[in-house]
Amino acid sequence: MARVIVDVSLKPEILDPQGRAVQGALGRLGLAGVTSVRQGKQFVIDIDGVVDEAKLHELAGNLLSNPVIENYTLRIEQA
Amino acid sequence: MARVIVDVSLKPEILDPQGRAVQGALGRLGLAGVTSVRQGKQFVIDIDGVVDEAKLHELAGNLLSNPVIENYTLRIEQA
Amino acid sequence: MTTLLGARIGVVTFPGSLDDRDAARAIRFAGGEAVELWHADADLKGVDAVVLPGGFSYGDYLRCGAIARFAPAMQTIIDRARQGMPVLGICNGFQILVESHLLPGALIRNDHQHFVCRDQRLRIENTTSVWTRDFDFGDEIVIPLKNGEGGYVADEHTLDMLEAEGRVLARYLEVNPNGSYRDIAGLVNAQGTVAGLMPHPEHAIESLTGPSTDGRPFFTSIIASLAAGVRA
Amino acid sequence: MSVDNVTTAATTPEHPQPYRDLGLRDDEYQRIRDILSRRPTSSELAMYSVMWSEHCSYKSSKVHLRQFGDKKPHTDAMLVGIGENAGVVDIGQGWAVTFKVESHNHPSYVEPYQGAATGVGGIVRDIMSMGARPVAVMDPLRFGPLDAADTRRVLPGVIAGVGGYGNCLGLPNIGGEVVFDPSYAGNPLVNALCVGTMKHEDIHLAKASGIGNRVILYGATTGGDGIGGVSVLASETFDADGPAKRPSVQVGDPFMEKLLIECTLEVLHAGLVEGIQDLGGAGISCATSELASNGTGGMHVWLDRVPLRDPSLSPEEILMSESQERMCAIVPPENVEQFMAICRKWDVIATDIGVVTDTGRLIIEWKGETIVDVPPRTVAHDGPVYQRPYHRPAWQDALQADAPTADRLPRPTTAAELRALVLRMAGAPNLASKAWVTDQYDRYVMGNTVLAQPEDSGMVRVDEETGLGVAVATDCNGRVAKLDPYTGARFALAEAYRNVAVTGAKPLAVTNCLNFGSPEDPEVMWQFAEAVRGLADGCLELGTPVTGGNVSFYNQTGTVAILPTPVVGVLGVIDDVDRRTPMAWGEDGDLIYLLGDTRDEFAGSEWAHEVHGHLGGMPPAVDLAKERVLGEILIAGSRDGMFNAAHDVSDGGVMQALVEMALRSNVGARIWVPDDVDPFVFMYAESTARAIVVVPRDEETRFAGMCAMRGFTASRIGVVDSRLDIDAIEASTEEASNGAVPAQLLQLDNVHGETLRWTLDELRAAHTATLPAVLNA
Ligand SMILES: Nc1ncnc2c1ncn2[C@@H]1O[C@H](COP(=O)(O)OP(=O)(O)O)[C@@H](O)[C@H]1O
Ligand SMILES: [Mg+2]
Repeated sequence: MARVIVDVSLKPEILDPQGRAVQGALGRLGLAGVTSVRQGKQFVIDIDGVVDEAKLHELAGNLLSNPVIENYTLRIEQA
Repeated sequence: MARVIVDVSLKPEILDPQGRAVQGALGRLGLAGVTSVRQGKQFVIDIDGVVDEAKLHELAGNLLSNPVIENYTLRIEQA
Repeated sequence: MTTLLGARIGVVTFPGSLDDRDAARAIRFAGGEAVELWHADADLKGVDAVVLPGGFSYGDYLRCGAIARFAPAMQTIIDRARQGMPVLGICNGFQILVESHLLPGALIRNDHQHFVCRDQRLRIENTTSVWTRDFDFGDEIVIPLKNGEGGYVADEHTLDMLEAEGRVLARYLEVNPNGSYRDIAGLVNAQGTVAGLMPHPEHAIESLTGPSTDGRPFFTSIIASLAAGVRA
Repeated sequence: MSVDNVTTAATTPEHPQPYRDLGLRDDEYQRIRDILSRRPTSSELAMYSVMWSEHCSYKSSKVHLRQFGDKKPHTDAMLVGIGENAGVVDIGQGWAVTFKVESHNHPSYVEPYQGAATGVGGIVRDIMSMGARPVAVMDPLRFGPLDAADTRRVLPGVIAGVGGYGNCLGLPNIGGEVVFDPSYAGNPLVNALCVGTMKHEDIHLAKASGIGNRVILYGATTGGDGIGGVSVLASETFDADGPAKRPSVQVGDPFMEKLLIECTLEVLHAGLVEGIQDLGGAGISCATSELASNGTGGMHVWLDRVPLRDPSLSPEEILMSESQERMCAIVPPENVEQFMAICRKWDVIATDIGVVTDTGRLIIEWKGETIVDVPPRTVAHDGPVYQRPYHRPAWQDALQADAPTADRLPRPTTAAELRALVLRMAGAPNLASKAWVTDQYDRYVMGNTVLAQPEDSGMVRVDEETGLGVAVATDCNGRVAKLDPYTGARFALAEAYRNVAVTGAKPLAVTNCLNFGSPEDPEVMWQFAEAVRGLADGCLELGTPVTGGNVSFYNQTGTVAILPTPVVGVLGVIDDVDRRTPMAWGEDGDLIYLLGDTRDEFAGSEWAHEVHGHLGGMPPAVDLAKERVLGEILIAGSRDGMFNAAHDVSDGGVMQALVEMALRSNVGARIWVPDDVDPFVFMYAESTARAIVVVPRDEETRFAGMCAMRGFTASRIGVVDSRLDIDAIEASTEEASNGAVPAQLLQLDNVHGETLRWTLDELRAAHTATLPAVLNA
């Protein structure tokens, strides 16, 4: 069994309205000094058997993330 | 400057329709052996000045996540 | 149309509220006085009850209702609701109520992943709350439903408790449009005063613009309840 | 680090500039130099290049679009004509409406969700900038074949984007189109329409007048969105490596747009604003040059005051950024404080970036240096104008000769074949229920939606006191337009006009979105010229002026252009929305009439397309005088209470119209095929100027008289009947105790001597299964 974690984040130059809304709320609720908030997604994928790493990268870059506006990082934790 | 990363995930007993949809898609697109996919959120927060860790935990546990259905983990990376 | 003077019902506008005008219209249709409340004002202008309308408060960017819960108006509403002031949360308003922990459980993304807008059949299963006393138990109604994150979830224990205490206000019939556990479309607190409803009764008060006029009793109920002395 | 300023430009005439990379031709670049009597600065070059682009300057279409003005019908309804952000139409009682449709085709192909979402956002701001409150949106869409892999990528994203933005904004979606055709496979069409309402006194125009008035930019901060070619400029000005190539994907923030709507309406109603303009394509370049050019004539802007999301942006990039959710207002100095307070209330960032002057020049400063000094008209209005060559395609004759006659395209001949065909057509992608799409759109928000999908037009109540309302429909059959673009444009106009009239509203005005291939292809240019001529002639005949529109060129895959697709939107007014005619028939015994004449016309029809994949022949005749009379009958009948229901007959002919009405009402009907017409032709021909109306028995005489007086054919073809089948009746009495509803039937008599029956359940199954089967897979 392997656990694969894919973090997907918006490219830095792309507008992140969600992050902005969170930043506003954090400030209003008393957290000082916040200069930026970016909100991303995290996929935790459990796989039985051999892990096809090439396939994983292909899907992370096309299905789990949208290459036009997002970047991803992928790490495999053998369990 | 500190960078705070908050990962928010659904509690295991809560249904994750998005994760399930992704699991289906991964299978159809040829990734074998996927036994589970859970989709969570990741917040990347940049903070200038002193980091109020207690406040951070309070907000991570109440604003960034909903304790009824979600768990969070928080880590601080000094930059 | 009944005209019961003196029922002042507030409708809160958050940044991103959309159905506030409709909620106010529905209150007026039922004979009440709709009072505009602004999210940034902690003062509730002396209203007797509050409707939290549908929409996308703060863009619903974090979780629906998560940011609105912390608005100054909500701080007062949460306190007053605990003391018995009637509150109805419709759609986004329901989400705000669960985020405020005035109602148990949570609302998550629809199981089919899409926003859905449909004329939804419901069964009314609680007619003792201040918001539903003008219904008969088991009434079947059709009112609009429109949400992207309307899947009601709670742990088994909570669900059993809601059922046992008769706190399920309405249940989906024919189609479960969003994957809600036990087809729950709405619920109410133990006192019968704070209610949350995913579908939109305020869009079903005129046959001209809605699929029915089945939404009216929600608003006549609260006015009757207030007249009967349910005030915080 | 220094920027390219006016002084440098004057002293370095030989400095090479990458104008070609920015899409400017040699002669265009030379013209800029002539206008300025020097080379442009890089910022000026950025402004001219984007404002002189096809998209902003209409350089290929201008000479044709003039016809909309030249052939304008006389009408008192037009308060603001073509040329403004959107035209404004008087609908009486002191109310005015504005409406416009725009394309976002190419961005939606690259990033379907954001492309479609920002398409909606853009048209909504256009409407806002007239001073109107947006009250409804519509979305005419076209995709490749339903089952094509790319359609399955693009379509769900587009729908989610249209819905995600419109729903969050709180605008009901009241209609649109979903059309499938192979020609759109590599180039889907995403058009978006918005309707806004206002009192006459609230009309605002985009002009910067009043010397000393402030120029205030408000809304979202500026980032690198939508910047394509300009990064070339930036990299030239900066160090050799230059900044990273900027993304050209624009991301929408509907929440910000909602705040912008409320904030804008509040400042307008408080009377704080002299002129107002949205920032769409070409961003600040467009807003400043257009405002200045329409107003007193001069403006001074401090560009470094613009709040940035990305601090590394160069001035050229800021000028061209297409970041969404921004507006620009001209505010008298004494009002600025109040203006700012309202913006703060709505959490909208507002920045004073400039002042109106009388210099006749648009001057832009960047950190103390003058980087732009131009006559604003030359940027905004005096762009190049082309007389693109055009000619009738060589293949046009052969296409028109390839008629779908019975001997060349086999037709169903037996009753059994016709029975099966009805089920097939009910589920054909272009005719099937679009509920998979429209169920993702909020049609109820605002509480004024009187008609929405699947009705013929969307209708919203404008005034709650009086019941005044407007109806809007959009249509286009691109196949017909390919067979003959002149007729095709009139065909689209006729259909949209009819769809409005069917609901009881009186058509008043027209908008359009002209989607075509490359204007550099003379055959495409001919299609365009013909379509414009047809639409202008048609609008003159129908008395409905064109109030605005949009041209989208370069819709093609490789060198193959899409079907010429002139989408036409018609807006009508109804004095009391209570009188609207819906499409669901109701009462047992009501009479079903077909208005108009049916001819053997199948060229461009849905049947030829669905069953034979055939396109050829001369399109169905369009007789606008007849459409006008039909419209009068539909409107008068609605006003006088003669109709319980009505539905226009278009794609899929009479049979499909009947199926849609029966499914909408859930009640059966008995129809008979008139003796003098072939059953197949009766069922599926697509002759124009026809509609089905449902008349209560006690109105029959009055109705027949009205049609006779106007010399219009009205044939009684059926009756509403919920108790058709004896077996069904018996079954239902048994089941009555269980509350079971008797099966409803649609029955068609006199089909080659036989009677055909369908249960509404089987029709519904066929009609609703198609989209989910593919899109939920
Ligand atoms: N993309 C869309 N968005 C909203 N409504 C749509 C869309 N596509 C189709 N509809 C609605 O579905 C109904 C049927 O569409 P269509 O068959 O194209 O109508 P018509 O033939 O009368 O033009 C209409 O009410 C239309 O407005
Ligand atoms: Mg129609």
